[in-house]
Amino acid sequence: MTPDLSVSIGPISLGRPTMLASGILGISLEVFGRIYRNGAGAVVSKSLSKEPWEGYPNPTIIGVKNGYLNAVGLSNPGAPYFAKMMESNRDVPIIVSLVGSIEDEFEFMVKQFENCNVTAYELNLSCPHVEKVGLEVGDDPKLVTKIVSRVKSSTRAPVIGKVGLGTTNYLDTVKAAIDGGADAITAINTIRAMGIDVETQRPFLSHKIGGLSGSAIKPVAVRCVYEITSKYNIPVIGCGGVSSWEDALEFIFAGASAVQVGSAVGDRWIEVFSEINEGITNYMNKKGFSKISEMVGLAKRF
Amino acid sequence: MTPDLSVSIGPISLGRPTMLASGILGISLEVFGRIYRNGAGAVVSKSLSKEPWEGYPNPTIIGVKNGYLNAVGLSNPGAPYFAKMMESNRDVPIIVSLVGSIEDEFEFMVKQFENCNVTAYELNLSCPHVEKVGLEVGDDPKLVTKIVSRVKSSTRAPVIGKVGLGTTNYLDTVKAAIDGGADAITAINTIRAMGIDVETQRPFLSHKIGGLSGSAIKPVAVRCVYEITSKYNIPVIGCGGVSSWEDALEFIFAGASAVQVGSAVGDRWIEVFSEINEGITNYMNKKGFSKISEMVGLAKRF
Amino acid sequence: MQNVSKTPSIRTIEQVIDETPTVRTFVISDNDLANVLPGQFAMVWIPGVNEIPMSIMVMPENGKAAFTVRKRGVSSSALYDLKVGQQIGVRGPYGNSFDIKDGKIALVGGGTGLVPLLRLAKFAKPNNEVVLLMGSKSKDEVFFEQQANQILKNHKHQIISCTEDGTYGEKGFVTDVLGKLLETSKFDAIYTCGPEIMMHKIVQMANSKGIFVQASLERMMKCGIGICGSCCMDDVMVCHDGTVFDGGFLANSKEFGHTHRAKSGILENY
Amino acid sequence: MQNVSKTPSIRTIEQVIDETPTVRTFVISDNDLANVLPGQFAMVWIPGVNEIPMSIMVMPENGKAAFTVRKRGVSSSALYDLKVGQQIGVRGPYGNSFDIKDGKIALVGGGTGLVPLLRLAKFAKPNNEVVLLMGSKSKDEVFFEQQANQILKNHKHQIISCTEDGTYGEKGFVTDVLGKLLETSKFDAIYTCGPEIMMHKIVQMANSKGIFVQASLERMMKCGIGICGSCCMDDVMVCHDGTVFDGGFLANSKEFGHTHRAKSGILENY
Ligand SMILES: Cc1cc2nc3c(=O)[nH]c(=O)nc-3n(C[C@H](O)[C@H](O)[C@H](O)COP(=O)(O)OP(=O)(O)OC[C@H]3O[C@@H](n4cnc5c(N)ncnc54)[C@H](O)[C@@H]3O)c2cc1C
Ligand SMILES: Cc1cc2nc3c(=O)[nH]c(=O)nc-3n(C[C@H](O)[C@H](O)[C@H](O)COP(=O)(O)OP(=O)(O)OC[C@H]3O[C@@H](n4cnc5c(N)ncnc54)[C@H](O)[C@@H]3O)c2cc1C
Ligand SMILES: Cc1cc2nc3c(=O)[nH]c(=O)nc-3n(C[C@H](O)[C@H](O)[C@H](O)COP(=O)(O)O)c2cc1C
Ligand SMILES: Cc1cc2nc3c(=O)[nH]c(=O)nc-3n(C[C@H](O)[C@H](O)[C@H](O)COP(=O)(O)O)c2cc1C
Ligand code: FES
Ligand code: FES
Repeated sequence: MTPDLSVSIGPISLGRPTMLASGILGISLEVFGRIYRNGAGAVVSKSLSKEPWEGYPNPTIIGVKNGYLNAVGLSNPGAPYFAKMMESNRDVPIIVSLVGSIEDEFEFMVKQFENCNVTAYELNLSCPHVEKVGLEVGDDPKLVTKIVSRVKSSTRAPVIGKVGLGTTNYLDTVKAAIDGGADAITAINTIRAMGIDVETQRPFLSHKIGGLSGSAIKPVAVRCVYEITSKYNIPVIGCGGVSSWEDALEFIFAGASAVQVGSAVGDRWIEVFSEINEGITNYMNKKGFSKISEMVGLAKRF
Repeated sequence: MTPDLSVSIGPISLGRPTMLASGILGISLEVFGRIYRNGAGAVVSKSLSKEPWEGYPNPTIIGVKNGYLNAVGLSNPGAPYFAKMMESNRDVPIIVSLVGSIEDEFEFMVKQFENCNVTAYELNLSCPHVEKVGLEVGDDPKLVTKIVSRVKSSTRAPVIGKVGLGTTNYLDTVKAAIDGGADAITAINTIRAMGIDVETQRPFLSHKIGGLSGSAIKPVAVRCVYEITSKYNIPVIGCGGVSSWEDALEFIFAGASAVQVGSAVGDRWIEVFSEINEGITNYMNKKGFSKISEMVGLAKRF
Repeated sequence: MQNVSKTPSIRTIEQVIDETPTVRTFVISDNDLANVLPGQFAMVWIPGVNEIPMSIMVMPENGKAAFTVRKRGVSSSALYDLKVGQQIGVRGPYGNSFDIKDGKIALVGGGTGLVPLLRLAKFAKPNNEVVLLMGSKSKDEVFFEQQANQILKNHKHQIISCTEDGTYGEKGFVTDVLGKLLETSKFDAIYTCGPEIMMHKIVQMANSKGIFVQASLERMMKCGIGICGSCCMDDVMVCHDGTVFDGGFLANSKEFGHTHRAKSGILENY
Repeated sequence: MQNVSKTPSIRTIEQVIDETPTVRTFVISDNDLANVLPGQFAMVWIPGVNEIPMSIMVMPENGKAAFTVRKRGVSSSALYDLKVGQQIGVRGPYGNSFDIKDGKIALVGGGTGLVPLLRLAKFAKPNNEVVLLMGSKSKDEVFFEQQANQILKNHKHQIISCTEDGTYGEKGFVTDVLGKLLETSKFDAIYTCGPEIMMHKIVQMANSKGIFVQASLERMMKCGIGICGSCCMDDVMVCHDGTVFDGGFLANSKEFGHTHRAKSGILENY
């Protein structure tokens, strides 16, 4: 019997345990379709704001030894534009990522998607390189609760809070999101970081400080998934440095119900999704697991 | 003219800008001498506690893709034992690292070193894998101020606070250390992290959660040095992923007055110190710098 | 295997060549970029200004690479204004490359679009007969003629300059001149790089005659390596799946020749 | 170049061999560990228990490696009690190796200290005449005699078992037997691994006669790769600078034969 790769993340049901992470290639329906057909269980859009944003000048993304640094500045076409585009979506499970600074903005954005089939909303509470939104929101647990509960009351779609390492205890942010009614948590976003070119003595990124992603942050992300799921009873989507089926399983054993893949797309291209699915299938066959859920949190036995 | 590699970190003067980081090989005077003669400007001892500690069972240190995970559990022979050994030290600049949970413990430990030549004390406010000391201390700014000021009033030696990413804003910990009278800051310690073996589904480390070090954390550490020196007027020692002269300079351009080298000793061995010194010397020759201090914080021009 | 760098490396500008009153070539030393395939590009960092995608110009000397820039907006002007001894950052090479067919081939370019075409000429097979069509507005905008002759000196070749005002070479658009050529000669393949409207016409012409055709496209690029999505067109990333696409794919594209994305990702008309 | 792994890889125990009532050999498949140099070791993870340093036993089959364990404290007993099919983690190989001289060489070992010596025998040069001295308490603690004969079958060799109680082979300590041998024969080099007091004596004997000597040492190990300092002895890390040291170095050591460090790092007397 071939193992069943479908997963439930609270109220969210997906056919496969891997998703495209927010901000990665996430701009057109055609691309979403291609990634879905290549094995992703869902795709998360770029984080959308109320108005379109141009983002920062280049360099916005550069490679470092073990990953990438980026300060894209949340460039995005705006929620209204994106929602319009999404109306013609037929079959791709799309998780809409939203970013903003007060609950009214989020409500406004959610309303744009009334005619769309939204698999879930992911609220970006953790972008490390844009002021007033992102981490500054995540670092304010009261605001997080307000935003999540406003979004919850504006839509029937499930709501995911995406957290990262900010200046408060991220576990308090998780708690605040749970208090607001969040259905799941994505952990983690990029970690605030910087690189300086030695020859010119100049920060690489135009924004100077950006976010570190890729395999460098994997052990930190695995720890966060383990901590959240040990402390709270909420499904978690693992994100940060997943680039192989072993990485995906490491997150699942730590307690993740599913994983997101970001930077690895830049190293392994879109095939990374089917490669991960295949590796997980082989592992399940070898070990005699029939469903992903049987593996979630297995590291906690020890 | 050969460039001058000596540095001043507030009241601390060292002949060279590289130090051995705490917890790395730091156990015997003979080893300290060897590392000093191989080019380190100073060596930092393992973090010492009031009583000897055995630490955690193995595995306590394992390699990951871009660095190491460790949860040694601060095994150390205790401050009294170490102080006795240190009395015979003649020429090696030794920075004594201390760890504890209340100010009385620190005072007790400092008193042990009355007959020793202590270059400085480094207070470990940031060990991510031992409860009640380390990060739990660093996360309590009031306690940090108390500890630092007690140590300051117990000795004439300079006092360094070592910070890391905990559950509060590490910049508040820095502020608290400054308020207590700290002469310098070391940033950063390892970052709380974990690795799980996929075959057995078991956390690698016996303590499960440990600290991530090595090149993986370098961009995060560089960011912290940049942020601290941008916000506060205190000398900073950069630590985290330094393994080449380029890495050392990256920290210096970010604002570090000197750097510490830890994990790279495991990859490049003790020669890493002379390699870094040589690379910095060549760079200074090429670019026409005569002193390290001319390069500190140059990335801030941009 | 190619060395592909994802972190900018600093290079010093060793030579600046004025090609036309608005086009300059900047020469650097870079062993990896010197030998890229035709169609590949680099991300060029002008410190303090921007980082923009640039095709890599072929140089006669070993180990040398160059960028040929037309002064347009802020970033290209900043690059254009750099002097010998100043520094830029480069990372790459990125993207796919032209698929060089046997026989008689046409290279049709306008302006800096000639850069990848000259590298294609350099990679031409011994059996290729090469016709290079170079379009520009007027005489003083013509450049690379001499380099093209030099590169193609061992091939049967023809270089046709077309100026819109007729001050040099043939008068008219390259597309018109190509149209006439196609009536009289048989081509095995056509390769094009330049303004998208031009490329769109050329692809249509080739497709309608059943001639193999490839075009190298430009889109807004941030990462250059298939992460950020800013260069997306239909379901492809121009930086990673391209920049070179076949006529068949382009004929089905909803966006090619019509729309491209602004920095925010919003589709804009050409 | 050797593949050196710093992360544990899981291996399944394929075979368990009882060597004596307190010593067992555990066979695994591992291409990298199968071919390590004599003196090198691995860190062996007994999941849920501990991770301890272990010399790597040579196996006749290609691609097989083994650990030969004496049941002592908690961790060695946990390893000793494992069954075929159970899993351990391994990382390595770490450390330096013996420097094999030409001519007549003596290998002097006690207990599991024989493990690196048998690998040394396997690496013996064609011109080596090998005398292997194997020490144990009594007859039922003797093991590896057959393996040693097999490994040395193409060399001029002699295997001498010594038991403290005289129930097998020569009666007495290996050191005494070696002493007698040194009076009658000339050796070009002596290699030893076993209890430190034994090695200390052997090094003294060799040094006093001017014979090249090397010993493979044990110390408390955590990282195994020269990071944590727990294995330090004088100014060296036994895991990284050793485990094999020359007689000259050891003669000057303040710690060799006298003290070793506990888990906390405190020096303890042997
Ligand atoms: C693969 C590729 C190869 C190229 N090769 C060359 C070349 O060899 N020579 C040359 O002169 N130009 C080349 N270009 C175009 C170049 O990258 C710039 O787009 C152009 O120089 C305009 O820059 P600007 O300073 O005038 O732009 P701005 O004034 O900043 O903006 C004007 C317009 O330029 C375009 N642009 C700006 N930044 C980017 C960017 N990061 N990526 C793509 N488009 C951008 C946008 O359409 C923008 O609206 C290439 C582009 C691509 C995608
Ligand atoms: C390089 C090297 C190679 C070795 N090869 C072998 C071998 O082939 N066969 C074999 O049986 N034994 C070998 N040992 C010894 C082995 O690692 C253990 O020390 C021994 O098995 C005792 O384990 P235990 O469970 O009895 O220890 P415990 O009961 O836990 O402690 C008893 C004592 O064992 C020693 N010990 C415990 N843990 C370690 C550790 N991590 N590193 C070093 N010493 C430790 C300490 O002295 C400790 O006080 C080797 C040791 C080293 C350093
Ligand atoms: C170029 C880039 C853009 C990103 N944009 C967003 C974004 O818009 N919203 C968001 O929540 N996360 C964003 N992220 C973070 C990723 O979704 C992900 O959390 C992070 O990269 C860690 O995963 P990875 O290591 O697999 O890349 C971005 C990451 C990168 C590299
Ligand atoms: C095995 C190990 C033990 C450590 N022990 C200590 C310690 O006792 N006290 C301390 O302040 N930091 C300790 N650290 C942290 C290092 O001093 C350093 O801050 C960290 O490893 C980052 O630097 P690196 O990337 O150069 O290793 C330890 C690190 C490692 C890897
Ligand atoms: S430029 Fe980022 S995906 Fe193409
Ligand atoms: S065991 Fe860690 S340094 Fe040797």
